[in-house]
This record gives sequence, structure tokens and C-alpha cells, in this order.
Amino acid sequence: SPQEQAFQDRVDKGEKIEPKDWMPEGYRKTLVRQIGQHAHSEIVGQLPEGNWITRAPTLERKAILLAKVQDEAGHGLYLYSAAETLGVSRDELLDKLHSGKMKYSSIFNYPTLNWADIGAVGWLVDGAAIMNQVPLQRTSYGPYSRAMIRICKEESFHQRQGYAIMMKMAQGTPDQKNMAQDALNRFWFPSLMMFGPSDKDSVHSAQSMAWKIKINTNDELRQKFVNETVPQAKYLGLTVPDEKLEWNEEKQGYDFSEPDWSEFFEVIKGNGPCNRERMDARVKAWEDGEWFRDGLNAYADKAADRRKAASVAAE
Amino acid sequence: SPQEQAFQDRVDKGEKIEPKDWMPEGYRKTLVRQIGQHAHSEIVGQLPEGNWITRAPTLERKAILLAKVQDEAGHGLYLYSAAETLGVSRDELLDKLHSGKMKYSSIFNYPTLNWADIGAVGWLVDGAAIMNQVPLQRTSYGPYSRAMIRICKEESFHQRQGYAIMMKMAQGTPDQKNMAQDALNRFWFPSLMMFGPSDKDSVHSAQSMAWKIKINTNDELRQKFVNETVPQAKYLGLTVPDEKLEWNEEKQGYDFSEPDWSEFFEVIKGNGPCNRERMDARVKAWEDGEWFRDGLNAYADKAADRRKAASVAAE
Amino acid sequence: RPAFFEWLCRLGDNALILGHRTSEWCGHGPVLEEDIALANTALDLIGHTQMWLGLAGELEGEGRDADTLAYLRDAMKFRNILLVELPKGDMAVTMMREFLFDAYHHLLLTWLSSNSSSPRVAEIAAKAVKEVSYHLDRASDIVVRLGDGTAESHRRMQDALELLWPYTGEMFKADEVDERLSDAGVAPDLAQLRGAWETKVRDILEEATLTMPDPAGYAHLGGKQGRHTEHLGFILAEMQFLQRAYPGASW
Amino acid sequence: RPAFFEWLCRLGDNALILGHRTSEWCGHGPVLEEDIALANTALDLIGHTQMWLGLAGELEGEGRDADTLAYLRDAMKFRNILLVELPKGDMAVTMMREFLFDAYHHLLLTWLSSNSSSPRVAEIAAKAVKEVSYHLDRASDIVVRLGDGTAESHRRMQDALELLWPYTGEMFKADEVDERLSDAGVAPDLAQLRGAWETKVRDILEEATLTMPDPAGYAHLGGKQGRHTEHLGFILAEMQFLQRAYPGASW
Repeated sequence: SPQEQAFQDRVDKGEKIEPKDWMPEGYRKTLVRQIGQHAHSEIVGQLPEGNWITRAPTLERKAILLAKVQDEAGHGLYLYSAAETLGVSRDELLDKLHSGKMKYSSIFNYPTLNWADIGAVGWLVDGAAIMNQVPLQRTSYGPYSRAMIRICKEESFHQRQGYAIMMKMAQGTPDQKNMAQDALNRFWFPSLMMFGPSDKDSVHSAQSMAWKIKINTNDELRQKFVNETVPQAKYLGLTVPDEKLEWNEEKQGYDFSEPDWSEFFEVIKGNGPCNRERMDARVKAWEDGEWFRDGLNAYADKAADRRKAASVAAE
Repeated sequence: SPQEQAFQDRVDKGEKIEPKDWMPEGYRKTLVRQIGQHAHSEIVGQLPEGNWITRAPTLERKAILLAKVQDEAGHGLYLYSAAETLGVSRDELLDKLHSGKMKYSSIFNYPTLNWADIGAVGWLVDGAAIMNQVPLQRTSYGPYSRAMIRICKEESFHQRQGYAIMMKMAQGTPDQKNMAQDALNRFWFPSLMMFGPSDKDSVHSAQSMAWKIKINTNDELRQKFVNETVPQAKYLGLTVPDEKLEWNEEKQGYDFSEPDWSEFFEVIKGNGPCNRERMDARVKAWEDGEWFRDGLNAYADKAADRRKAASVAAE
Repeated sequence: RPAFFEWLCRLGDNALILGHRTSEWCGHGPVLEEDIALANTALDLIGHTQMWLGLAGELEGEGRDADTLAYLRDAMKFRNILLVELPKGDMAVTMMREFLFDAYHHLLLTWLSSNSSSPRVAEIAAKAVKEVSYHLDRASDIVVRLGDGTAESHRRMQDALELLWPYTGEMFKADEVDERLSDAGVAPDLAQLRGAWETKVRDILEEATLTMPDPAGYAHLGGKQGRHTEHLGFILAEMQFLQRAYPGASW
Repeated sequence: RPAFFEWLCRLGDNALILGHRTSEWCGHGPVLEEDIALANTALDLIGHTQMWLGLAGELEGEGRDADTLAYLRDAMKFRNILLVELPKGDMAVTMMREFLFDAYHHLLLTWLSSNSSSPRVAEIAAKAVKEVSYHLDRASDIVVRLGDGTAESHRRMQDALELLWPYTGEMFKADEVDERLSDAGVAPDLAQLRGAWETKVRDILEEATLTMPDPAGYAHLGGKQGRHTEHLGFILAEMQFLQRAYPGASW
């Protein structure tokens, strides 16, 4: 349709689409799904790291970790707000999360088992997230683009903090170095999976790329991540757990093993190590909090009534 | 009445009263209260010691502690059975415990704060309990007397184990010795309180002694406990936290300070350090277990029906 | 000087243990804004811990820094009041505790920042009081809204108040340490803070339509002298695990 | 020999961690008889731990005894299967886990007691199998009664079964360690135990009117190689506190 064409022209010219602008229903739906999943990932992502807050090894590490997990909740907040501009409320999105109708990033279904995992999550998981998100700062939808700009700034800070933890661990006692290597072993392939299956297997990509909701292909981003991360691992003195890893002079990038995609699909299906625990924790928080939210709402209603009564009386 | 007189004569002659024998209503009531409180004390008493099972410092200590707490549950079982011979069910007694109508020994409202407390509970609390219970082996009510004989045997074993822990701690590192002294400081006066207020303030004593439900006065037992315990503390190299403590040649016993009876009555009123937690734990266990008990009962009913149906079919 | 050290540990341990309990909510809050606010409160409290225990260690002069004090003392050596170590409970318990403690904490820090004879103490208090002032406002606001919310939120807040109330007496019960610090002009006379605390608490509870228990009731004591509840040992086992399991490692 | 050590740690750690979880009920059981039975089970398991880890330490020959192994290894070094470290849950989870594990444990110990090429292993297994035989009878009985009890007890048991089922696959998943021990005749071929286990489990679940999930479903793995759930770290922080906080002390 001409409307659709005009829309596509604006996107092509690099104009930002704003909430009140007309947009195709597919564009809106895809964005709601993508932003919603991203928001859910932020709040579910609080759990694996939150798992170590009470056990952080120094007061400073505890403070840094608390601040980081708090930032993630803040990112959730921006993203739910961005989704709200598309006409879907936070409560609706949460309801879909809790009922399993919407997903969150599968990486958060892996456990954090030793302190170095807190480093690895910052370094690898936030690193992969940034790789995905930096291009999205140029996404066509205004509120989403602006949320990504804020988020990317904080994420790269988190990534540096994560790398600093890895450095301490890798240069620490033999036990600490073992923890660091163990964390890398466990998080390497799940991090590669964060970019999604290979483009040839990815369904929605073409339309999303035309709409500038997706900017790069999964494989491009994965390659970029490997190229940047491998030297960092070497600098730490750690071994990337991939025997096929090798520099390819011709493509000016590393050759590497594909992650085990059957594992990826099992985790998506709900069979990851922590899927059940993560969802149980979120649902429990929501259900246990019902009386609290109801209490605040009831007070707000009463307060509004009182204000109204007072203004009537004053007239 | 002549019936009452005949009953008293039997008691005086040292005969045992058995469940089917006639007995005065007051005798029955007093026994139910006393045996019930004792049973409740055993199961509430599982909690302060149970608090350290998951943190016991060696596998052997863990095993000994588990066995001990299990014994206490077993004592609860004997005692509820003894009470049942007087026509009151275990569930009725538990209901009275949960609703606060029946008490348990106040000593269990004190917390166990370090590992030496597990020693101190065995040494002092079980020690005081034995002092109370040994004479009760000769109590007039048969089932109660027989329960006490079994219980005393196990309790004195527990007391020796507790003393062995204290010995290890008192002869251990300076930290361990501090823990041992701290435990003694906290448990000394509460243990003295276990014998109840001074006889001159005790209401029911005279009748209970005539009925041989109570054998010695509170003050007699307290004195005996102090006389036996003080040399044990000295042997451990620990200091009893009582500046007035002194050997009295004339009475061939120690002079000692009275415990703070206002604290005693506060704890009875429910203001002890752990009253609320102990009751909450018991009530929670009971309420959480309702479906479990109901399930077993439902199965028992079905099984009985099936047996009946089978025997009808066989006829 | 040992009294000064003890007293600083009390301030630091209150912040540390309350911060620990508050941080347990992270990722589990009833609503996102609250999750963030609780993490922020915990973060402030950990910051205060670093300052108070840091000063305590410095003053002691035996080479113990804030981390050493936080991670390598067992329960007997902790000096926090019992109130802050109770389990976090539901949000009613968490917010009511924060309110009751903050009302005291704010008065104490305000006094210290403008009156303490120790410039170091006054300086730390001046930094901390800004944050605690915000915590108090927020906690007061939530107490009012939940107290005057639904029947259930009201009931939960009243239950929380009654559970916690017997633990508030310890805040104002001065022992020899408190008296020495007060005599030296470092710290206030605790009994004198009580009146202002009761007024603040009474006002907020009234606005929250909650019933204030009798302030003269039974008080649980002992934390300031190292006699804690059974909860503290479990907190420390978790908190101190890495430092205990890998002695001397640097993180 | 390192494989033998690993394998003994698996046996010992399963007993230790399941014993720990079972002991958490002590004083909190739904009925006095059950409280006693659970404590008794935990006690037996701690006894097995002492024997298996004792033998492991002896075999290793580096001076580590059962206590050292139990109290001074961090989670990465623990070799128990994931099933036994899951939280105790309600009595449905506790009893269903005990049943699923005991059915395997009993088969394993029976094989070891009569077939193991290691006399020490056979001897320990012979002692343990008597107790485990009793645990299995008791757990089977409870599973049947609760499964065929009320609608609620049935629902809880089915939920517990579905929660735990994906963790049962690890019992039969042999790795290199298992294969070496099996080749040496010390231990059975795990895959061969599976049939008998499934038969036993199917029979009891059927009698309990419960629906057995597909045995070929997804399996959570990793515990035997030291990749655990997030729960184990918390268990160890609590369990090991005293040994970690007071190194070298004798208790």
C-alpha cells in the first residue's frame, strides 16, 4: 500500500518513527515482541547475578554487583516504557512472561556457580549483548533507539567491570584461576548462542532488516564477537574451550566451532539448567507482591478521592 | 471420700496406678498437664539443637547430634503415648500447644548461638532435666514411671555427650574456649530456672507431692544440680557466671545467686528471645503437614474399604 | 579507645547486616521500581559499612580494614542490634523495619554530623545522613500507603509492627560503651533520642492508620554486646564463604 | 586410581548431600513418626558418607580423611548428582526424591556388595545396603499412600515426580570414570541398572496411581563432573562454616 511505501521510505532515509506515527501492524508486533523480550531478559537477568550478591567476596565487589543488578532492573524499566509507547502495558507483558507466552534470553537459564561467573557474565554475556545492541542504537523506532543509547552506555561499563573481575581471578591463586577457566568453559558457547541461529535458519530476518529493527545478521555479529573476545581471553591467560579455534588470515577473523544448536533448542523448549527456577522465582515475586501492589493502588484511589472531596469542598 | 482415701493408701504404699484404675479427677488433670508439657518440651526442644545439625563441624558430631535430636522426638512419642492412657489424644495436646493453652519448658526459648551451645545444652539442660526426671521414675502413675525410666537412660547418655563437646571446646583453641565460656554464661541461669520458682512461691506442690507426681521440691533439686555442676565446670576450666558462688561447709553445698525470676516470668509470658520463633516453627510444621496427614488417612480408609470388599467377595 | 572501636563496629555492623537483608530482595521485588529502590538502599548501606568499619579498623591500628572486619569476625564479635538481622519476611516486615530503623538512624546521624566531637565521625555521618534522609522519607511514605491501603496490606503492616516492636528498645538502651562515647561528646545520649523517635514514629503510624504498641513493652537486647539471634550465624556463613574458603586471596 | 577416587567421591557426596537435605526436616516434620524416620535416614546417609569418603581419602593417600573431603572441598570438587542437591521442597518432593534415588541406590549397592572386584567396596556396600533396603521400602510405601491418598496429595506427588524426573537420567549416564570402574569390575555398567530401576519405579508409580513420565526425556547432567546447580554453594557455605572459620581446630 502507498502508506506502507511512505513508511518504508522514511525508514530508508533514516528518519525515526515515533509513537504517534502510522506504522504497519507487523512492524508494531515485531517491535513489541523484540522490546518485550529484551525487557524480560533484563529482569530475569537479575537472577543469576543476584545469586552472588550476598556472597560477594569484598564490600567493594558487593557494591559494584548491587549497582550492576540494579542497572539491569533500570534497563527493564526503560524497555517496558518503550514498549508502552506501542500500546502494550507492562502488566500485559509480564503476564505473557509468567504464562510462558513470551521468552527471555536463554543465556539466563545457565547457572552462576562460582564467583568468576560474575566476571564471565559481565565480560561475555554483556559483551555479546552490547554487540547486539550497539547497532540497535540506529534502529528505526525512536523510543527504542533512545533506550538503547542509554543502555549501551551502562552495559559497556558493566563489561569492563566483568573483565576486571576475570583479570583478578585469572591472575589470582591457582584456585581462582581454575574458577576463571571453569567460568569461561561454561559460558563460551552459551554466549555464542546469544546471537541466535545461523542466518540461513533464521526466519524473520529479512523483513526485520528492511524495517531496521534488526541491523546486522546473526552470523556477522557472532564473528565480530569471537574476533574481539579471543584476544581478551588470551590476555587473561585463559583458554577458549574450542579446539577448532584458529585465526583465518584470509577472512581476517577466527574460524570457530558452532555451538551445539540442539542444546540451544532444548533450552528454548524449557529444558535448560535453570529455566524452571528462573520462572518460578519471577512468578513467585509477582504473586507474593500482589497485596503490595493492591495496597498502593488502594491508597492512590483513596488519596485521589480525598483530593477531589477537598477541591469540591473548597469551591 | 473413701475412694480417694483408698487411692491415697495405694500411692502411699508405693503401688503403681494403672490406666484402668480409678483415680481422682485432679490427679488425672495434673498428670495430663505435666506429661503433656513434658512431651511438648521434647519436640520444641528439637529446634534449638536442630539449628546446628546442618552446621555440625565434623561428620561424627553431625551423626551424634542427629541421633540425639531424633531421641528427643522419640521421647515425645513415649510421653504422648503415656498421656493417651489418660484419655487425651496427641492431636488434642498438640492443638493446645499450638494455640498457646499449654506450655513447654522455657529453656527452649533461648537461642543456640555457637557450637559450644550444643555442648552446653547437653551438659546443663539435659543435666537439669535428668535431675528432675530421675525421681519421677518412682512416680505413682505406671505408664509415666515406665516412660521416665526409658527416657532417663537416654538422657544421661546425652548429658555425657554434651559434656564431651564442652571438654573439646574448653581444651581447644582460644576461640573455642571463648565459645565454651560464652555458652556457659548464657545457659547457667536459664538452667537453674528449669527447676521452677522457689518452693515458697510454688502453688501446686503439696498436693502433687502427696500424689507422688512430684517427688522433690524445686529448691532441693536446684541445690543438687549446682552441687554436681560446679565441680564439672571447674574441671573444664570454665567460670560459672555467679560472683556469689561459694562452698558452704555447713550445709555441704554451694551458696549461689538466685536466677532473675522477673526474666523467668517474662519468658513464660512469651517474651523470651525465641518464643515466637519456636511456636511459629511448630505451627508451620503442623500446618504444612496437614495435606500429608490427610493423604495417609485417606489411603488408610481406602485400604480398609478394599479389605472389607475383598473379604465380602470371598464369602 | 576500645569503646570507640566497639561503637564504630555497631554503626558499621548495623549498616552491613541491614544492607545484607535488604539486598536479598534484589530480583525478587513486588514491582520493578521497588526492586530498584531496595537495591539502592542496600548499596547506600554497604557504602556506610565501608566508611564506619574502615574508620574502626584504622582506629584499632592492628591492620584490619573494613573487609577484614566484615568478613573475618564470627557472630560473637558482631555488634549490630538484633532488629537488623531478623529475616527479611514479606515487604511489610522489610519496609516497617526500614522505617523503624531509619527513624532512629536519621536522628543519630543528624546529631553526629553536627555535634560529634570527632571530626571523622561527623564527616562520615554528614555523608550518610543525606542518603538516610531519603531512605526515611521513602520508607515513611510506603508505611503510610500500605497501612492505609487495603485491609490486607493494613493487617500485614500491623503484624509486622508488632513483630518488630520488641526489637526497637535496643536502639535506645545505652550500655557502658554508649555512655563513654556520650561522655566524650562523640555520640549522643541515646535516651535523649527516644522522644524524637517516638514522635516521628507516632505521627507516621497515625497517618498510616496503624496502632502503635506500648513503647515501654518488653525489649529484646544483646546484639550490641554480641549476643545475637539464631539468624546471624546463617547470614555470616553465606556472606563470608569466599573469604573463609580462600584465605588471603585477592578479589 | 584417580578414577577410583572420583568414583568413591560420587558415592560419598551423594550420601552427604542427600543426608544434608534430609536432615533439614529435623524438628519440622509433618508428624512425629515421620520426623524420626527422616532423621534416621539422614543418620544412615552420614554414616555411609564416612565410609565412602574415608575409603576415598585412604586410597588417595594424601592425608585427607572423610572430614577433610566433606568440609574442605568447594562446589567444583563435589561429585554428587544434581538430584540430591535440589531443595527439600515439601514432603512430596522429599519422599519422591528419596524413592527415585533409593531405587537406584539399592540396585547399585546390591550389585557392589555381591559383585565388586574391590573387597573394600563390597564390604561397605554390604553394610549400607541393609539400611538402604529399609529406606526404599519406606519411601515406596509413602509414595503409594500419598499418590493414592487425597486429590491434593496425589497432585503434589505428581508435581514432585515431574520436577525431579529430568534429574534421574544422570544416575545412569556413564562417563569415562564410570566406564573405567566398570571395566575393572569394581562397579556395574550403569546402563544395565536402568531396566531394573524403571521396572521398580513403574510398579510403584502404578500402584500409587501416578503417571510415569517418558524415561527418554531431557536429562540434567553435570553433577558427577562438578558442574552443579546454584543450590550446592549455599549448602556448602552453611555446612562448612565452622571448619572454614576455625581452620585446624579439633571438635
